[in-house]
Order: sequence, then structure tokens, then C-alpha cells
Amino acid sequence: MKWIPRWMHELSSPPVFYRFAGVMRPWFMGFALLLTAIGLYGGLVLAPPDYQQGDAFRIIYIHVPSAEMSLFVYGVMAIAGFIAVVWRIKLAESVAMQSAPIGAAFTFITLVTGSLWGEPTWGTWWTWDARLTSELVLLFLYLGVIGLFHAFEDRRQGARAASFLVLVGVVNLPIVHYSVQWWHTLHQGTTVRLFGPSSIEGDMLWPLLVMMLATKFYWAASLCGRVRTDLLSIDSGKHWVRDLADREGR
Amino acid sequence: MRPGSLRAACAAILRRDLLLAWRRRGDIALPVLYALIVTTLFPFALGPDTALLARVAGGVVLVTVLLAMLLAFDALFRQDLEDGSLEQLMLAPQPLALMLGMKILAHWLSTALPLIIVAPVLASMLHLPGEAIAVLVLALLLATPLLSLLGAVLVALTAGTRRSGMLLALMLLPLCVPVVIFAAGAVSAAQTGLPWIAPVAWLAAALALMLVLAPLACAAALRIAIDA
Amino acid sequence: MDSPHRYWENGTDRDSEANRMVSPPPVLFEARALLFLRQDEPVFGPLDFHLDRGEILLVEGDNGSGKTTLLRVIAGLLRADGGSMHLDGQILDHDSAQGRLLLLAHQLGLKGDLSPLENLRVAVGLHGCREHITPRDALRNVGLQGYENEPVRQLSAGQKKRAALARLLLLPAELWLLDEPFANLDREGIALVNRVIERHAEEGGAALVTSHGAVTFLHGQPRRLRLAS
Amino acid sequence: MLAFLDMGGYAAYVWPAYAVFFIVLLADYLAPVFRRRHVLRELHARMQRQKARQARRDGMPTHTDTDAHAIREHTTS
Repeated sequence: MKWIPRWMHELSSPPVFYRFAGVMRPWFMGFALLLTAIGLYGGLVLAPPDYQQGDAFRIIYIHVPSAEMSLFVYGVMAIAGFIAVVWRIKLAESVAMQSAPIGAAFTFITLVTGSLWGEPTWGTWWTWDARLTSELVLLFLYLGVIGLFHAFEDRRQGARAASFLVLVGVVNLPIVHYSVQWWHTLHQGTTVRLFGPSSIEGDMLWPLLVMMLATKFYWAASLCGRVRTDLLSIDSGKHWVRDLADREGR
Repeated sequence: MRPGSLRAACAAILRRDLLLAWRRRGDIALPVLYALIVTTLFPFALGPDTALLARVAGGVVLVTVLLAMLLAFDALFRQDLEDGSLEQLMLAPQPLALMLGMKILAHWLSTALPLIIVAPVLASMLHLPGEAIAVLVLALLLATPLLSLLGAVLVALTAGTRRSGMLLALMLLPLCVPVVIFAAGAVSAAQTGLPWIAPVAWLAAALALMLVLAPLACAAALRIAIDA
Repeated sequence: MDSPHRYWENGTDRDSEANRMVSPPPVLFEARALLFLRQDEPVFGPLDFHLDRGEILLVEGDNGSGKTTLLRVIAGLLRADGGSMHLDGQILDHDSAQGRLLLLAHQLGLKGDLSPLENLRVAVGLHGCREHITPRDALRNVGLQGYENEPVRQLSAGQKKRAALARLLLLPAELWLLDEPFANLDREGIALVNRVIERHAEEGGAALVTSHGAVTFLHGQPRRLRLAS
Repeated sequence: MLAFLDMGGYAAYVWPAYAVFFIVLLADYLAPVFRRRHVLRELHARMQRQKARQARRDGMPTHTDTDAHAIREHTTS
């Protein structure tokens, strides 16, 4: 693996990453909070109400970024999982496995906020449309990954097995999406569109983009914290962890 | 020395697993019995309205068959793992994926095929019309091997863990959604007089793809899972 | 003794050593700096050793010293974390080993619902068969005549072991990895294992035999590889 | 302000949605903080036990390789 830059190689060593993540986490979280404040001020206060949905549309500012993150996190998890399965790098295994709860959290938020948005706009909490159903399947996929990971006694072996499941899921997700779409047309269900107007006003749009950026920063902060903690468990026999426990464990 | 031929190895594995299934033929009857019980319960839950039962029959039989298969999945590698046969299989000079493919085939023959055979009985208990039953059997013939192949990959992944049937169900659900959709879609299309070839063709295409990919994935998963 | 993990004790006497100098037997198996880690701690290694044709190597070590793990690594069931293995001078990895080595592990790999004969036939189907021997002959050689068609599950532990030994006799493989082959056997069985191993060595095969230290029933004075815990 | 909180009559949908968003993410953010403290404390306690045992055996507490080995054994079990 000569092609990996030196800094990347060094960063993948657990003690180095532990320190790096510890330094970066507050910064990521700080940016996330700042951007959330700006985005929500824009979205909840400045943006005018939607002419069709009234103020109910304001759920978009958390629903859409969460939905985007649920897929984004899966993508990251799949890349880390691929590295974990092929090269067995400890940090990649940790990143893949610690991504799963974050992704599951975003997927859960997407489903709940979608439901809360659906009731006033379509008059129903739940509809079996392609997007919602795929999102539900995605949640099950995340839960399956988490479950498989914890079913193994050996953390690293569990991480590799669950990473493999993540890769199987990558192939599966688009198939689920298209099959549900096909199924929906077959059964002639109620056609609903999540986004009312396809062209969204600038005043409404920029807070959405800011919120999307904010969730990215949040994700970085959360992942740093989780991987950091996970590395402590993985390396619990190592000197650097024992020194740390000596200092901070009392 | 006579090195073993590929065909002999395939035949040996297939014969062994079928023989083992035959020696324990009571176990073959269990999924069938399970499917029968579940199907019998539906009219009690939904009421004896013929039109209603006919409308849900295809889906009910499909899901029942799927659940019955899920029950039997755990047995796919468990025994081999416990008695060391799997290690011997991995040491054999034949490609592991192919050998696993044979095991999956044997497992399909001993668990899914009996279910397909009773499926018309189950469907007619729920008043599914004749032509739709034919399509149902065709859909099952394509969908059950697909499920066996997908399930085998997941069972291989859980091979290194303690017994966990619920986990397997959780992992299988996302994978079997498209299979259920297309298989049930074909049946309901046939029922309403629409063309049902398209979903069946999709199933066939997926099966062809998985016939190649699943044994390879299964072998890779198994290597990860026993690596402890 | 440059490393705590290995030392050699050469059990062969000078004459055979001299014989070897005349016509050096080709090395069948060689491990170079073979290393296996669990949670970043070495289970064994780095190990360097080799195995000639016709040679038996006794792997010694206490419980937990990694004997079984070593055998599983050589068999390709586990992936080594460092070093390399060579069979006949060619690099040995996950896939290339197959068929040239046999493993006799604690789990014998016999199906309880099948008879010894059926079990052996499956093995022959997978691996092929040595010349001039049939499954029935192999069972007779290990003293299981009369039990050919009895389900394995009804045999005693010692008889099961014998059935697994019959598989070794039957299959064409040069390198045997025998994990505690003397466990569960009576005196007659021990003599049988020794006969089987010696015959294999005479025919140019090689074997790695593990033993947990205290006593070994292996005949002669094999070379020893000691794994420290 | 009241009009803002009322969300044009959709308060019952908008605010719960935002509450779910913040509560779930807050829990997600705090979970590793608590777990990290727990892991370190547990490890520290284990090391103390090891040290005490070592001291009883040798008469003086030291870090040794067997110490590290024992810790590893403990974590794997």
C-alpha cells in the first residue's frame, strides 16, 4: 500500500487519531451549532410561509438534511467497510461500525419528521411510497449492521463481518428503491410528492443548504467522539490507553 | 494418486447433504407444517369471506413460505461448523464457492421444494384462482432459490456468532423486500388479468445474477466469520 | 536461541544427518517469520521452521501457546499477520494449499448421521483417492471392520478418531497437520497412529504433530518445535 | 412571538419534529462522552486490581509484562 500518503498512514494509528479527534471534535461541534443557529433563524424566522403548506413546510429544514445524512453516512460506512474488509485497517473497522448508530439516528429522525410532516400535508402519518419505504428499509439495514456487530465476541471480527453486510446493502438499496417504485405504480396508490413545489424560493433555499452543512459538521463531531471511545476499548491492553486510564480514570 | 474431479466433488457434497436431510426427514416436514398452520390461521383472523381471502392469498402464501424458509436457514451451516465438516470443505482442492453452491442447492431441495409443492394446496385453501396459482408456483420457483442464496450469505456472516434467529430475520428483511415485491406483484397481476411476465422476468434476471454472486459472497463471508 | 519463541532440538542422530548431506531431501514446507496476532499480541511467532519430506515435526507447548492456531494458519483457515509459508518452494496462501494438506482437528469433520464408509466416500469425492486403496481397505487398516455401516454417532470417541485416521490413509496429501492425534485413544490406538504416521513419512510425506508437552506418544525422536506461551 | 410559536396553526407538528431532531442528536452526541468515561474508569479499576494482586505476590507494585498480559486476557474473556 505504497500509494497511501504518509500523513494518512500516521493518522490511522489509534493513539494519533485519538488525539486528533479529541482536538477536532469541539471545533466540529462549534461549527455545527453556529450553522444550525444561522440556518434555523433563516428557516424559521426569515423564510416566508409556503403558499400551499403554510408553516408546516418548515419541517423541511430538519427533514431533508437528515434524509440526506442517512444516505451520506451509509456511503461513508460503505467506503470504510470496504477498506476494513479488504485491508483490515483497525481505524476503518472502527469508523464503519461507529457510523452505524449515527446513520440510524438520522434515519430515525427522517422517518419521524417525515411522518409529522405527512399528517398535515397529505393527511396521513404513513404512506408506502418509494422514498419512505426505502428509508424504513435503510433503518432496518442499519439495525442489522449494529446487531451483527454486537453478536460477535471479538470486536474486530464482528466489525469485518458487519462491514461485509454493509457492502451487501450497498447493492441492495437501489434495488429496493426501484422495486418499491415499481410496486407503487402497480398498486395505483395515492400519489404524493414530498416536495410541493419543485422549484424552491431562494429565501427558503439558503437556510436548507446551511442546515445541510451543519449536519455534516455535526456528523464529523459525533463520529470523532464515537471512534475515539471505540479505540479505547479496542486498544485497552495498549500502553497509551493504560497511561490515559491512569490519568483520567480515577 | 487420483486427484478428485470437480464433478465428483459436487456430486459428493450434494449427495451427502441430501442423504443427511433424508436421514432426518422429520425435519423436512417441519417448515411445511409451519406453513400449513400459519395459512390456516389467516381465515380465522380475517373471516371466511372468499373474495377477501382470494385477494390476499398470493401475498399470504409468499410471506408464509418466506418465514418457513427463515426458520430452516439456521441449519444451513450450523452442523457443519460444529462437527468440523466445514473446515474439511475449506481444505478440499475444489473452489469453496462452488461447494457452498452445492450445499445451498441441497438445502433448497430439502426445505424450499416441499414448500413449493404444498403451495398450491395452501393457495387454494385461500381460494386463489387457478391461473394465479400457476403464476404463484412459477414465482416461487424463482423467488425461493433467490431467498436461499441471499439467506446463505447472511447465515455465513452469522456463522461465528451465538444462535440468533431474530438477527437473521432483521438482516434478511431489507434483502428480501424486492423479491417479495416482484413475486407478489406477478401473482396479483395474474389475478387482475394484467401481464405478469415483467416481474417474473425480473426475478429470473436477479436469480441468474445471484447464482453467480451469492456463492462467492458466501465463501468470502464464511472466511470472515470463522476467522477466530 | 535468539528468540524466546523458538528453539530447536535436533533429535536425529549423526548418521542420518550424514545421509541427508549426501542427498538432501527437498524441503516440503517452510515457514518464514510466520506471525499470528490476536488483539495486537502475538499468539505465536515470528516462527522460522521447515519440514522435509519424510519428516515429522513435533509442535510442543502448553495450553494456549498457539499450537492449534499454528495448524489452522498453515491450513489456511486463519490468515497470518506476518511472514510467509512455502509449500514445495511455492508461496502458500488461502487458496493454493488446497488438497495438498490435510488437517486432523479436535472436531473430526465426520457426520454423525452417516456411516464411516459414507463419510470416507464424501472425502474421496472432494479430494480424490490414493492409488491401491479403497475406503473399505482404509477402514480395515484402522481396525473398524464390522463398523463400516454403523452411524458414526453411535461409535465411541476412539472409534471416531480411527475413522478420521482412515481419511488420512485414503486421501492424497503430502502434508498432514495433526492436532493432538493421540487424544482419546487406547494403547492400541496410539500404536496405530504411530504406524500411520511412520508409513506416511516413509512414503515421502511429512507431518506436523502437536502435543501439549507433558508426554508424547510419538515414536522415535522427532524434531521438536517448542511454542512458548 | 406567540405567532411564531403557533407556526400558523402547525405548532403540533413543527415543534415535535424539531424536538425529536435535537433530542436524538443530543443523545447521540453525549453517548460516547459517558461511555468514554465508563471505559476509562473500568480500565483504571482493573489496573488497580492487577497492581494490588501483583503487590501481594511480589511485595511491591510494578508494571510488568505479565500485568499487561493479564489485562489483555481479562478484556478478551
